[in-house]
Amino acid sequence: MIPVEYELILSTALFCIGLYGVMVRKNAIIVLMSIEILLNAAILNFVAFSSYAPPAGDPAGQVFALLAIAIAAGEAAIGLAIFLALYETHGTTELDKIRLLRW
Amino acid sequence: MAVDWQLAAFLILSVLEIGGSIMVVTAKKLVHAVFWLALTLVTIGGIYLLFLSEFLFLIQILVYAGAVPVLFLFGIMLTRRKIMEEVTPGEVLEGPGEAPREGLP
Amino acid sequence: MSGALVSPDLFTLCKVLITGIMKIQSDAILAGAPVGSPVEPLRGLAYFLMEDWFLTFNAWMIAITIMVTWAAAIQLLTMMWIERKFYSRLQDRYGIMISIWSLPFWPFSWWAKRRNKPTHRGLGYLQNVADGVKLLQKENITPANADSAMFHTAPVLIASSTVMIFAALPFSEGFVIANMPMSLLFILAAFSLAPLGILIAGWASNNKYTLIGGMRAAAQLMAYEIPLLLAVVALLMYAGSLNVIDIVHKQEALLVMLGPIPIPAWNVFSIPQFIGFAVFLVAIMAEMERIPFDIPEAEAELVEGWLTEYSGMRFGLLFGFKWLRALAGSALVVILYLGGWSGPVFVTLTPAVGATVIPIPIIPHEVWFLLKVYLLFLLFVWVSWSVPRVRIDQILNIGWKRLIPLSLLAILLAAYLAALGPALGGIR
Amino acid sequence: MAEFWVNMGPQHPMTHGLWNMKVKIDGETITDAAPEIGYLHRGYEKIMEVREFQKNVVLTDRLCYVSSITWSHAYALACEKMMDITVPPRGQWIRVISLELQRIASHLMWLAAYGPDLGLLTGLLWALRERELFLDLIQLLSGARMNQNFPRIGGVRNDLPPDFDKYCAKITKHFREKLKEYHRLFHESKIFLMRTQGVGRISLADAINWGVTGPNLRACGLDVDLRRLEPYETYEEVDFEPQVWKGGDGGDSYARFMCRFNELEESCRIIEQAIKKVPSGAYRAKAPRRAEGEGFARTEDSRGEALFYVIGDGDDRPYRVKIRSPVFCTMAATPLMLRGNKMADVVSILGSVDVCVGEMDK
Repeated sequence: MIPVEYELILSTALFCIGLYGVMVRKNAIIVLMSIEILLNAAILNFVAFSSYAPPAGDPAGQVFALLAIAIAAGEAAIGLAIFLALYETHGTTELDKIRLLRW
Repeated sequence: MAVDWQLAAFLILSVLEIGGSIMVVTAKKLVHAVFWLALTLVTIGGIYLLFLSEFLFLIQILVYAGAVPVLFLFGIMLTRRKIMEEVTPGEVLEGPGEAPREGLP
Repeated sequence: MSGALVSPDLFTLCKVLITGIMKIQSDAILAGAPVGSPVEPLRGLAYFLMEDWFLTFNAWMIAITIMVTWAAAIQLLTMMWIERKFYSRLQDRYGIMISIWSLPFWPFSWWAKRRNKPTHRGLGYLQNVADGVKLLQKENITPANADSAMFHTAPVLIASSTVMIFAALPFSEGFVIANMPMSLLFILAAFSLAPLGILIAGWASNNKYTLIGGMRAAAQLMAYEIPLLLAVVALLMYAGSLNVIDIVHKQEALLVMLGPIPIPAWNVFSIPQFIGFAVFLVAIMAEMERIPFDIPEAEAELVEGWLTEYSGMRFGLLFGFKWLRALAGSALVVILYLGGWSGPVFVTLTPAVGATVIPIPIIPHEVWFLLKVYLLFLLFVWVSWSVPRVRIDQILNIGWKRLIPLSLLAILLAAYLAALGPALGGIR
Repeated sequence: MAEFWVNMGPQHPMTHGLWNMKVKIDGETITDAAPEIGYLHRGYEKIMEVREFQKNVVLTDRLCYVSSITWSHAYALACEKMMDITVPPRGQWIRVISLELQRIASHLMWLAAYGPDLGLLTGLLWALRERELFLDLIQLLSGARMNQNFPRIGGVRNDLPPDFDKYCAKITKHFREKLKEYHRLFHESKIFLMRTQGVGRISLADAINWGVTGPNLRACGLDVDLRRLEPYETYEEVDFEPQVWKGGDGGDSYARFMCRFNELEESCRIIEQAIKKVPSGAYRAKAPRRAEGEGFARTEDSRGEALFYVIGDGDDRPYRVKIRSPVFCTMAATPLMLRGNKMADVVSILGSVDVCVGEMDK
């Protein structure tokens, strides 16, 4: 079995990269993708801990991961719909350029 | 020599994963970012496999194989503006389709 | 019932084979290099050959090679041949006729023509090989403004995901590489990866036709993938397993005796699963991009759609693997709804000798399976060559307004009957 | 999604010939269209001025290569009016037979092309199969399959071959049975109806204003058939019914398809009647070598109203020839039909108006 520390390092790294994307990138779509990475880093932890749980793993973590995956997919769809609406009104998805909350 | 295959697989997958996610947040082209995202998600699925949750792995692929194309589509719509706007050879520059439209009822 | 040719398992068979071969080699080395002889270091090699991990590794390699050759070479050619021959007949013509019999005539075609001898005669099985050889010789053109890396990645993605299907797709109980517990999910996941490649291909080619084709592929994916999965969900209520081999085993039972003819309990013979079957059939046709639903590559308006810019063998790969996906799709329908490799029950001879009944296997499982797959594929070909192509908004309408409600109905009915089935006397 | 122009042509499966249809699409919806023609322009009207009257028939044959006889006949008719000669009755009847044979062959070519436009390749093979038979008949009559050079000024080139009426009867009988097969392939396919009904609609007023003629105008519900309105040759002695869309709310691809499709059977009826009515006698009148005056003829071509205006100045070649091509006018109206439809409907609409680039570009 892989040491749990390795997995934690991996998921931390992923989370950091995702956070970097969320904070630095201006493009809304890339930000959405970064959020996907964030979520996946978190799901990874769920899965890992569920398999490390004694004696033969705890399925609760996997169930939670399943739920999170479904929510992530839904979140992506809703986010894209919002950005599509934004794009149609503002003509851009650069987050800097969208300064009005109302249109 | 006892090679820990699991660890080796884990390391390979994590390198792919971190590399892919770095490419996602640094990619210049949106569609490239989506491609790297797909790679990242599939490799994360591989890690699930290492943690003996095959079901989650398959669900990951199924869900994201459905969700990522939507992202793709969006990227396409936003980035391939160039070939949509550029004038094809032989096209009248002042706007094709003007002539037949003039006398329309 | 009849038995399978490959039994118990493709991998076990390969392992036995490779163990035998390696044993002979190793014995030969050991005999040629007795202890104390100058070539004694060779004995290490002999022991290495008989190491278990080495044998296992080789057995896997051979099993995979057999499967890929079987599916991607033999079955691909057969499917293409079936389609071309069948639609040619549908259109009142002979179709392809190059075969092994016409090969000797090729260098002497001038002679044959002068003597009024036929140069092309036969069944035409080799025509697709000839086409492949032709495509191999053609230049692989990359458009100047294409996104080169993506352009080259897309065919690999599509081809590899198609081959991946055959890792879990069984041709019989044993004729399968990996008998995973969730092979059905694996097959569906591998199926749904290809539209990603199509999108990449369409985007990377830097061409308006390919771009529209790729976007159509994505829109179509949304329309057919959901009813496809929902129909499978309805099926899982009955099957209770995600393993395709288990699903087939479930269907081998006897449903009812129609006089002397026993009717097997195929999934298609029950009401909810029949609805699911209809939905699945339409959705899998869209998955294969056959003609009523081949809008991503509608050659009338989009030239060849997302394939437009590909040339040479890259085109051949993408084009030919369509038939491989057709094979996988037909096989999936047969496995899920038509009883897989379990042949019609009434064909097995069961003469009674004294008090014991001896079942005589007539045709092996693989043959039954392929027979069903080919027949189903003929149905697909028949449909696709006798109807026009639907429009993009029409397939969205069909998918969202017809197929999804139907598949939901199938789920409801399946759940209802699965719950009440035993109470109603095992009604299906 | 930005709007952008897509070239459908000049090298494109949709264009039956060499021309370009530019469509502006918004997602999948067409917002604008611009036909671009002239790739096949050969300067017919000018070439014809330097050739003798009779030799021009060779050229007019090539105006529309799938409907040669009808075009040559329109030219011959205009020349005859200018020269003031009448064709003997036998010649007129033979002309009617050849015209209708050519019309069926042309319509079958259209039907054959319409199938693959919608993705139905079987339709191509089936329609071409029967077209062979009619080409065989035309070959029997004129000696050529494609550019027959059959109508002459003053009549036709040669008499009917022996037993021609028997062959005709046999083939039309066979063809009527095959029409039922087409009916099953096209009309009874729900997808075909989905692809054609309500697609590419053009109103009657628009169609008249833009000069749409022939089956495309009859699909809008107006009964205009020059064979009835201004009977030329012996069409008034033949009992036939111009095919008009009667369902109301016409002018879509399906109405155009139905009008053309029903004309196939109607032409069969004409051939069957004409072959019985051919009188004996001469089939060609002597045409003068030089002529002066004006000749104007309009005929019902397989694609609409073909018009020839010939002026002679006493020389042995025309002073000026004007050709009016029906497809040229229909093409100007196609943006009207295309706008608002989906991109896949371009093929459905342009297939149904039956484009022939040879006559369009002249």
